[in-house]
Amino acid sequence: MLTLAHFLTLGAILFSLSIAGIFINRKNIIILLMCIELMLLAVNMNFVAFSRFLGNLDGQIFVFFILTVAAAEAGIGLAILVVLFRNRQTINVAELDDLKG
Amino acid sequence: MSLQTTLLLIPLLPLGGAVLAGLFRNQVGRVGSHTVTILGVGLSFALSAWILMQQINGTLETVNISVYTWMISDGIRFQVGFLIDHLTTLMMCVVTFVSLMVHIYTIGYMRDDPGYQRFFSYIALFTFSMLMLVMSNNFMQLFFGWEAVGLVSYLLIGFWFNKESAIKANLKAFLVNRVGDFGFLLGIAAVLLTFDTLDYAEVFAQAGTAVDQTLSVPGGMEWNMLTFICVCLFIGAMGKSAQAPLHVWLPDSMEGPTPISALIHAATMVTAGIFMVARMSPLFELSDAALSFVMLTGAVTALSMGLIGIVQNDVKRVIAYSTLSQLGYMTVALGVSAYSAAIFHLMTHAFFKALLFLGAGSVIIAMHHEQDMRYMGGLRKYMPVTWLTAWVGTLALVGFPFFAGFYSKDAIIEAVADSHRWGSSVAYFAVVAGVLITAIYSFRLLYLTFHGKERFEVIHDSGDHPPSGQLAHAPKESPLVVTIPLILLAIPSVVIGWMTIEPVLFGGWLEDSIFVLDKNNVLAELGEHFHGATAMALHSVNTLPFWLMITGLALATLIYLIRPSIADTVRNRVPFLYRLLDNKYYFDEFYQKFFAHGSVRLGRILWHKADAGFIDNGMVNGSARVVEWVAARVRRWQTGFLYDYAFAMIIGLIGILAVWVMMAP
Amino acid sequence: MMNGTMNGFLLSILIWLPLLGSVAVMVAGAHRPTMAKGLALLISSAAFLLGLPLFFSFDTSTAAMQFVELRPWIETFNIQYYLGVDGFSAPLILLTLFFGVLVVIAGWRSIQKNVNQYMAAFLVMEGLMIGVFCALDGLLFYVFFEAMLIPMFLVIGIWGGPRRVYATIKFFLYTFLGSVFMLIGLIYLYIQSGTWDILAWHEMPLSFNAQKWLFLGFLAAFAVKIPMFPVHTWLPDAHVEAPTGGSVILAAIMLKIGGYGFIRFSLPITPDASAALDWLVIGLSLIAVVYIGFVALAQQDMKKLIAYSSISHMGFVTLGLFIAFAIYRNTGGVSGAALGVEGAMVQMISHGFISGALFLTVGVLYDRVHSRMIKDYGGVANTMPWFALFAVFFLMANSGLPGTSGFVGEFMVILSSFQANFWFAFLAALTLILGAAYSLWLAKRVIFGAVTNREVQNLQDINSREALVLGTLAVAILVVGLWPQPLVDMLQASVDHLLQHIVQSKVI
Amino acid sequence: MIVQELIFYAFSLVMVFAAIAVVTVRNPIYAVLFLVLAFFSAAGIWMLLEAEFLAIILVVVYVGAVMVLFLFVVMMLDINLVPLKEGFTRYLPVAVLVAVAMAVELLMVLWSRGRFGASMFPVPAPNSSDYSNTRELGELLYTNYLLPFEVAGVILLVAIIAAVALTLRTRPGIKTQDPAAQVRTRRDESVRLVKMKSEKPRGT
Repeated sequence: MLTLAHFLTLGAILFSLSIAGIFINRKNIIILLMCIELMLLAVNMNFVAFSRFLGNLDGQIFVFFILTVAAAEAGIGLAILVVLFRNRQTINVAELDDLKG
Repeated sequence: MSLQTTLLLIPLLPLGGAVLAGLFRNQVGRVGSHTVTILGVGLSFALSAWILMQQINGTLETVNISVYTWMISDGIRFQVGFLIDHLTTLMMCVVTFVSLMVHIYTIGYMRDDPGYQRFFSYIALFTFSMLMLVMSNNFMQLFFGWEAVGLVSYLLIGFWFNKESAIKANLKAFLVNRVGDFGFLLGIAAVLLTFDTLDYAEVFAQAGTAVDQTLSVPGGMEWNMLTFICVCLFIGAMGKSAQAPLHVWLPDSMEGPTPISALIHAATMVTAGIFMVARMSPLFELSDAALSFVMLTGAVTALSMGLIGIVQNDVKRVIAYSTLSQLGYMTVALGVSAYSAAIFHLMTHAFFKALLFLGAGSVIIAMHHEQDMRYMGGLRKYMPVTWLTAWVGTLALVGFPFFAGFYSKDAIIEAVADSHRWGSSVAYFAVVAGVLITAIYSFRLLYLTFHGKERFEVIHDSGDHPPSGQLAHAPKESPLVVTIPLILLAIPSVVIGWMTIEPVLFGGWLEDSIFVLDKNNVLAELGEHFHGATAMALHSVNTLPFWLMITGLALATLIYLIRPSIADTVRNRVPFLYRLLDNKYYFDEFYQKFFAHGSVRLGRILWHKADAGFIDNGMVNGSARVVEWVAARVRRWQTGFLYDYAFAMIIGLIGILAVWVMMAP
Repeated sequence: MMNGTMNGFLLSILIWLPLLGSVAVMVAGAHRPTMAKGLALLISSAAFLLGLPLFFSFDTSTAAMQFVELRPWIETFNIQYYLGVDGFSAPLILLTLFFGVLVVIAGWRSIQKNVNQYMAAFLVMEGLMIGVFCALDGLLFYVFFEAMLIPMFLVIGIWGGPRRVYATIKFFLYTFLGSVFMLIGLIYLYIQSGTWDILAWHEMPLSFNAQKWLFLGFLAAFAVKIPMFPVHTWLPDAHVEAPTGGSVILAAIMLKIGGYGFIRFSLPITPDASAALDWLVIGLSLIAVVYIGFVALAQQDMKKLIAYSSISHMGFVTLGLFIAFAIYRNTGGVSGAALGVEGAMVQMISHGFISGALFLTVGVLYDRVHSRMIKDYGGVANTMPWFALFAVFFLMANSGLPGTSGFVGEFMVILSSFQANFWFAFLAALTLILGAAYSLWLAKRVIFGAVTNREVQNLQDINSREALVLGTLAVAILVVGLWPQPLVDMLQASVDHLLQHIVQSKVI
Repeated sequence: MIVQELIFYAFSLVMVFAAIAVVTVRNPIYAVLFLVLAFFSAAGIWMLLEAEFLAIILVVVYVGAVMVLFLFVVMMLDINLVPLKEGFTRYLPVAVLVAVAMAVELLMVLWSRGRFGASMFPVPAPNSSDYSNTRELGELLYTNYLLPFEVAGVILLVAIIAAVALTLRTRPGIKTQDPAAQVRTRRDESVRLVKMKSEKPRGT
């Protein structure tokens, strides 16, 4: 029987994997962005599961908004990436340290 | 004209003159400035004399009125008022008379000075301040006058403000006076604490009730309140009347123009302390300890300052040290409860010392502002009037029978002899030895200036500032505006003692102002042996002071007139003593090093070490540096790399989650 | 009655006229300096004249607030627009109005850069300072108190000397550090009482512990402002770098806000803590008087010297305010304490005149020679006799000469402190010597002596505008010195009320 | 029931595999494609959860738009992949450690005391056949969440403008139209009135 815990576990595993991804691909900003998408997917998974098990649609509404914001974020993030690449000819995070204190 | 208006006019007339001559100096001009001030002071003198006449006639009782309420705070009235009794009137007449003489004299003395109007403005302002001081009926106004005369003295000593020595001297004078005022103010505060009022009459009325009061000073001390008050007030007097060890400003104040040396630093302002103690006699009488302190201070001053006078070469400084010594005499008289004798000496001294100073000023004009006696001598034939009046002043100063100084000084010596106060034998020795010393320095001054060889040469050179010992023109007698005041002052210097000793000392003239306990009343004892002024003078040839004076005269004649080499021999025999006196017991050096430089150095140390060093650099910039130091380390964490921030966030997340897992039930 | 309706808005007018006027000066005076100056003079003079009823219609018989205005402001937090004056604030407001006019005249020539902004900044400052003195709502007070820093910050930072940035940051951080502690205290009081009404706080009982922390919070704010040892070091730097007008306002008015704060907050709200910690304030005051006196002696910069002398003189204010507790403890009564509190207030007013005058005096020299160092002067009296007259007079007043206002406050405080403890009076009276020493030594080195250099040789004596400013101040100093009764009358009722209030314990 | 479980596990396995591939593959294009696979499987699982609308949206919007955007960008940029993969093996242990720690903690929360077990959250009954997830969602969205919905629209608008503004560049030397300048043009800039003598008609 599929309980809520199953879905949550799936979300947790997805989340942990994306964290691992952030660590492994620390230099490649595109993969980093993808990892963030994965993370959001994990979160969405939880929202949908809760919505289903609590019989409350508000959770799905939230997923809807998250998708919206994630889309906007991806759009702007990629735009920034393009500008960045245009200016620096690289997307290597190791070369981007303008915020260094 | 009501009495109150009259009394108000007496101080306000000179003030009006001062304002006119000072603030409207260009409008009134030179002649206008001396006209308005002389008019003001002259009228003031006339009114004072009128009041004195009324008092002599017995038509005027003691007046105690309040004319203006300055402030009422906390139920205490601070006001301006007049207490006019015989003591006040005496002082008023002395002040206005000497001031008038000095005003007239100044016309001649300051003739060529560019600050002519300013000078008249200052001396008129001084007259106002001094009158407010002596006419006061309460402590606050006394302090007002006290400080105001100090201010004018400061301005006048530094009158020639281009002279470095003058502005050094006026700063010193003001600061030393402030040391005295410091005690004075504490004394006033103690009076207020004890009596809840600053009015003389009320304070004196309650004085008896305060005999057993004590002031508990945190630190475990219990002081007798009255002794404390009296000592504090007397410290003020020590500053103003230049008693050792606060005497150092007076000789230096001779940097000012000579007329003010006569007016302020001989006749009037410096005697304010004496006047004040006499005025406070109802308080001082109740404290034997304070009176002993007063007496011993006076004795030390009288003797030690006279000794310095012997070795000075500057004609004005000799007179200044003589003033110090005479002020010491007055203080001794106060200390033995012979207040009337002190006031009497104050009065005679005002006349003859003003005379001497103005005489010295006359000499200085003649010598083209040369003040060193080593380049004078033989001036007798050039300036006979000055010479004669100087002789009169000197005889009065040394206490030659029948002259004014004789009566007052002899009375003091006798009073000390009769006193039973603790330490009076020391004081007696000091005042008696002082007679010899006074005679020596006084005749030395006279001989070196007017007698003997001329130690200057006339070179008829038109150069501006010939070296010492050379004069562009031969000395000549001063103009009438100078000599007339000399003559007018010479008259009272001769006769005032003979005329007034009986009423002032023994006739109870000052009884309404001065309070003496029976057990202290040495003057009453003297009075029993008093058989008239003439008899007193005749009798004096049997006494020690007279012969000491004669000895002094003889010694001075021998050393400075007949065999000048003796002086050098003596000097070479006891060089250390000479150096000690020549350096005025090293008081100046000590104060300069210890207080003046010391406090500046202390200030510098506090500023650099405590203020700039500890607070600013340590605390203020220190806290900034700590922040900076921490930030310098913390900023390393801000690598600017995205993955480091991500890492930090994830670690944080794991941490928070871990805490949650552990804490969760 | 016409007057009555007018009085109902008087305080608001006094606050907002300069504040709004500054906008007019800013706009109308852009690139037209004469217009800016004229307009600023007009506004400040108008404010001064409008403020005169504060003196003439002031009811000296009551300690209650007068000219009260009360309107809701932020109702959610019960914050009110609550204005009113009593005997403590009215003289200070008059002082502020007086100096509002003077600084405009004083800056007439010496400011060349951005005149309209300079004048506007001073008008803003004037309005805000008046606001501080008449605010009776805790938050309103705080808003004015903090906002006041901004124009001063700008004045020093823009028109100041070479190290102005350092000075402004120091000034700002110091005062801000102090006032945040006060803000915490104010919020605590609001939470406890549910109101921001300062007068209600006066009556509110508080535990001793709460009082203690509140007292320390207020102390942090006001001790910095006044300033007391050891948080005084911002003042010399700020003064040295500030333009003349800034120094004048800083010394004449801003420091008084610290003293006023003690009277309005510390003493009545936390009387028990004030009584328990009076040794701290008295000790620091006496240190200020003596220690700062010595430090002033060693200064080589005229403005620094006057700044240190200000600190020393403000020591008398705090001493006079807190001596009441020592008297009450020693004697069980408050006889003599009113003398101290009134003395402190008189000292504040008088110090306003004198320090303002001294800074203006230095400004006169600085405008001509562009140096503040003592060694660059000497013998100024030769070339500027009228200036010398004023300068010596002000320095004499600074050293507490009777007949000038400088004497009155010091005299009262010394008399009062003697009632409490001999040593307090002893140390306080040392200022008689120290004050004279540093003031007159300054006079000796700058004013007197022979002319030392060409700069001094070429000095021009003061013109009629400067003579007007200095002369007005000289008259003010003389009037307070010779006729202090009206000022004391204004204070009397409020002081008595305060003293009765603070000797009653508020501990619950 | 067992069918559902089978479907769940199948999608889950695919999804986890795809996620691992996303973070480990060398070529970003493969990573994007694996991400698409992960999204597809997620959509499948959401179907299981009866969130049909969202499952479709995920496929249409995410896979159809966002992921394509990713693909575009990756392809558009001439990326040197060598330095980007530096330290892959070096950080692998740390990554595994952190991920495992995270996972363990999360699972501890999830599985302890049956917090999210069947007892606490009973499995809901399937919805009836005439139930429309889309309709229900729509009703909620246009009533209770109308304002946030509008805000979301604005956010998207801002994102569009921002993306355009960021990437827009004017290259020199390229002829472009300036509509503003065109609109601003006034008569006297383009028309010149010339005074000239009237031509005399040729004489006849």
